[in-house]
Amino acid sequence: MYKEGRESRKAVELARDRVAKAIGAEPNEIYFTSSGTESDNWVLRGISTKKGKHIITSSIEHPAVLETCKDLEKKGYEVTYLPVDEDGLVSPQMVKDAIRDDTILVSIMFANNEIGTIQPVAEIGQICKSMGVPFHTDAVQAVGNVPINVKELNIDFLSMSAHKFYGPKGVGALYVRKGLRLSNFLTGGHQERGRRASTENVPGIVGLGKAIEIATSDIESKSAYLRKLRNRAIERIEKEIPYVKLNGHREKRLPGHVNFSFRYIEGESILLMLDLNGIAASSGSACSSGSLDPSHVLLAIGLSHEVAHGSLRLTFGRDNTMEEIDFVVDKLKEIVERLRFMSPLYEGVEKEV
Amino acid sequence: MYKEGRESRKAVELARDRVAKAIGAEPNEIYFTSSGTESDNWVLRGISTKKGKHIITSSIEHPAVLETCKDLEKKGYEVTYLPVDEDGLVSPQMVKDAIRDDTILVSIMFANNEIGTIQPVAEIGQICKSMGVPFHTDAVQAVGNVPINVKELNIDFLSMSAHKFYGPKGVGALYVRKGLRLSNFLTGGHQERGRRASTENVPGIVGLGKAIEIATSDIESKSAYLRKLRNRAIERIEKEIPYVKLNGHREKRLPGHVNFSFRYIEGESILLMLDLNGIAASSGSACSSGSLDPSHVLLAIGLSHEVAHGSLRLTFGRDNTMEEIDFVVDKLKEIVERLRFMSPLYEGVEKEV
Amino acid sequence: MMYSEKVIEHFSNPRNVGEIPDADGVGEVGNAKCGDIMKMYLKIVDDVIIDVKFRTFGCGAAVATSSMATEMILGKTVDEALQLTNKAVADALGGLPPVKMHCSLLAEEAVKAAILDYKKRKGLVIDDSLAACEGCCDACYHKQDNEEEHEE
Amino acid sequence: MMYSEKVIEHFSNPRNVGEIPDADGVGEVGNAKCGDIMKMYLKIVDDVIIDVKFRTFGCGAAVATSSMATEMILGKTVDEALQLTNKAVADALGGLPPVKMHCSLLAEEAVKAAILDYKKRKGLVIDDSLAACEGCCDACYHKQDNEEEHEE
Ligand SMILES: Cc1ncc(COP(=O)(O)O)c(C=O)c1O
Ligand SMILES: Cc1ncc(COP(=O)(O)O)c(C=O)c1O
Ligand code: FES
Ligand code: FES
Repeated sequence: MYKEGRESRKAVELARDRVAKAIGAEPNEIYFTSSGTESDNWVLRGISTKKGKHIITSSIEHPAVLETCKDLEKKGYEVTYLPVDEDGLVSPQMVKDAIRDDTILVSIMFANNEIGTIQPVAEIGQICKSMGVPFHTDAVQAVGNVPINVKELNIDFLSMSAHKFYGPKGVGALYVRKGLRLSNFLTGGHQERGRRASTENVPGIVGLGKAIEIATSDIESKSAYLRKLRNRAIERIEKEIPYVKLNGHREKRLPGHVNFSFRYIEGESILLMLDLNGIAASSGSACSSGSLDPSHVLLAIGLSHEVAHGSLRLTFGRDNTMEEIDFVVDKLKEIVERLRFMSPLYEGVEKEV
Repeated sequence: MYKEGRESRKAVELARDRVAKAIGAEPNEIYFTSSGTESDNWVLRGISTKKGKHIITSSIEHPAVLETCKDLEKKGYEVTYLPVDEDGLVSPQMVKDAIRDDTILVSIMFANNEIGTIQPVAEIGQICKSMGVPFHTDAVQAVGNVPINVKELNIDFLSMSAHKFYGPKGVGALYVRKGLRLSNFLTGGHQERGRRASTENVPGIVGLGKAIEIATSDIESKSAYLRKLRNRAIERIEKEIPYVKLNGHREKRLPGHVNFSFRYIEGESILLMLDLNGIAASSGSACSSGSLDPSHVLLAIGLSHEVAHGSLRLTFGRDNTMEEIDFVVDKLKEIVERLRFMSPLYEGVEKEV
Repeated sequence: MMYSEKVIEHFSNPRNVGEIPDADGVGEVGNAKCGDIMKMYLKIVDDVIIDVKFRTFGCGAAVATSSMATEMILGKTVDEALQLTNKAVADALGGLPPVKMHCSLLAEEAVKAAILDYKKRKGLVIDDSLAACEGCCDACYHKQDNEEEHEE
Repeated sequence: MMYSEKVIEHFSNPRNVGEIPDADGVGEVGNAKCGDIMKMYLKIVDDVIIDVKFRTFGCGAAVATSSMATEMILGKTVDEALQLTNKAVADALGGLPPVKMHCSLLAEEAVKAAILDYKKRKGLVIDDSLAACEGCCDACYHKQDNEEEHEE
């Protein structure tokens, strides 16, 4: 056990070093968790409550943050849900205005999972720092896609999830700036320097460490490549398919991420047709499988229910080629046409044209 | 995504069926978690609080239960920690006497991780049922080692952890009897039928399912074999090494589990020496690595600090042979002698002899 | 989401898509807000459904149940068609995931709405049970078979 | 627990184990309740430590630091031996895990206690700094370098 334990420990600490390096933190500021959701829960539920019980977040957070805030409201917390503009951007000024004496946390996601919009994290971090309020960012979608330096960006807590940067499922991490105190979320044994109980998921942690190293090592060139694919997809879809709307900010968005609304048709049908053509995409909220409600994010950026239902998210990875993008767009064109022919909503439009 | 998702879902549901079958439950009573610790936290923190805030547990629970109870006490809960006798047994009568009108949960572990004692779960289950109090058992050590049927034993919640039955680390499960309500612990997306958020750890869950199937399929013959190894180890150690004490109940104990106190010497030294001889064992609380305090379990069964420090746990698995047991005992004899020669506490004893 | 082969097959090759310009009965149920609309056209001669077409805005299950429902009522009398239950449609498709059962309800409602329209036009007696789903019924809130809380 | 090779080596083959029946100074520190006791025997001629033996009840680090401490003071004068710090012992062992630093403190204390005993026997002047650890000091509570809560 000792020898084996020693090797496991070394492997875990190497992974910790890699995570720290990837986001500009110190190894002792990194804690391993079982998921992005746990990291988010830990911060929101663990933040010390001496100053009060007011939390600021946005209306487009992932359910891991949003549902936890709803739960905290039932437990006597007060939560301000900041609106976003039609591109999905949170306004730093609004964050500033929302901060009160009893505000204990600002939690604004780094990049949105559905519409891809990247928030003005640096500005928000600066505001929080100058006003003495801890700043948490759910960076589950951002890590490995966007360069991140927690010190430069004044981030106090940062959540990540391995499977979003090609690591294994069921393992995540939380960055906690040195000196900041969170009460424990999973209580029990003394793992993770007494901060998180449970036998360590050693293979998961090792996988996370290796994955983050790979994902962040060539991030600039990878991003540039993904942006090229993305822009091509956007350009062709907007030119070749009528009645579409790009969701999320046109430039301030994840490099390999596209989200479109296709009027008159429904997202799941598009998805299923793409799937039958061997193309993986997602509609609605991909992380919260099981829920079929129209996405709160799409509604928050001002889409009607009807249009929100007809939305589709495509994400590209480093292994995708330009030819594949073209193939997807070609198929998409056919599918949209076919589904529109089937749609009673399109009947009128069809005739007008 | 759809096709892949479909296959993942099937694999997860197969694992759920296997877990259910292994403990005599229905598949829709099984929820996957990230660890035994999470399962324990979920029950203790999630139990509905309409009746009151009183919880009954024992003084020898794993920290995942004990520390969580301590935390709940800070939050206004009242917890009764039942003592155990010198064999580590909880008295069902004491459980009965401790139940009050505002008792919302009885949480007594199935088998203890340190001393191996198996609790009178059936009696406690019967009492809880007749008095209308939900009964949770931390069965992390028991699953795969002892036959368990949750219906026959009147268990309402049961925690397990895959790595304890040769499954992967970082995945666990919780059985929740149909009709019983727990509030969510990890909030966010709608995974696990809306009860536990986080992208499912599909490989972990698949591993857990396969492991529990294997571990419970031949449980009777496996147990009989492990008991043979265990009894041999106990017999030889008691006969050949002076000043030893078997900890935990002699018969009501995990089949492959031995715990001895060796007077005048310290546990970690024994452990390290065994390790240098290629033998894995553990001293103190194995699950809560990082803690060096003398085990609360050994103190609870009445050992002095000094004796508790000199304790060693050996666990055998289905792959161990009788020859290996003999090898371990032979080495142990040498090691104990050597460390006693080094010990200032033994000086007097040595001379007396 | 686990769709049966049959659902996938009807979704990929839906039968009877389109409209009947001179239909004898047209029914539309659901609404776009809910993410499901079904429109059903019937051609009826001597109380027998001799042609049927549909258009659906909705998920894979909505398309498949529309398609299956049209197949199941084609050639039937109006009264036979009224016997069509959502369960029968779902069964014919080899079952539907629990969260998708409301889509089969929509298909049943669409058939009823089209027949209601036909009966109205003909001045026939209208049974109470024919009051079709007009707006957004509870099914839209996707209640699952457990106590899961609803995400706003 | 990550022990250095040097710690393992001293633990496996501890130097100077045993007792000196006619010792000139004997020191014992720690207590069994804490899980660590160190007993140190010194043979001193002309203020020079010419023999040293120890017995230790304790963890691997306790054994290794005892062993290393005896090596480091053998042949030294009493005053030189008093300069021995726990840090020097730990460094000589290639470092110790943070939770084990208190064990090296125990070794420093044991040396001091034995020298105190020697000085007392000889009627020499006793420095304040020589008041050795007698019972259970804070170090026993295994405070780690973070705010970790203590498990009762
Ligand atoms: C009895 C008992 N309960 C709970 C746990 C915690 O399980 P995990 O380490 O999977 O969180 C353990 C240790 O593994 C245990 O032995
Ligand atoms: C932005 C965001 N936050 C949190 C999560 C939750 O992560 P996990 O599924 O690892 O719990 C996700 C989805 O994976 C996400 O996209
Ligand atoms: S309108 Fe959606 S199911 Fe009735
Ligand atoms: S007696 Fe334990 S360190 Fe002082």
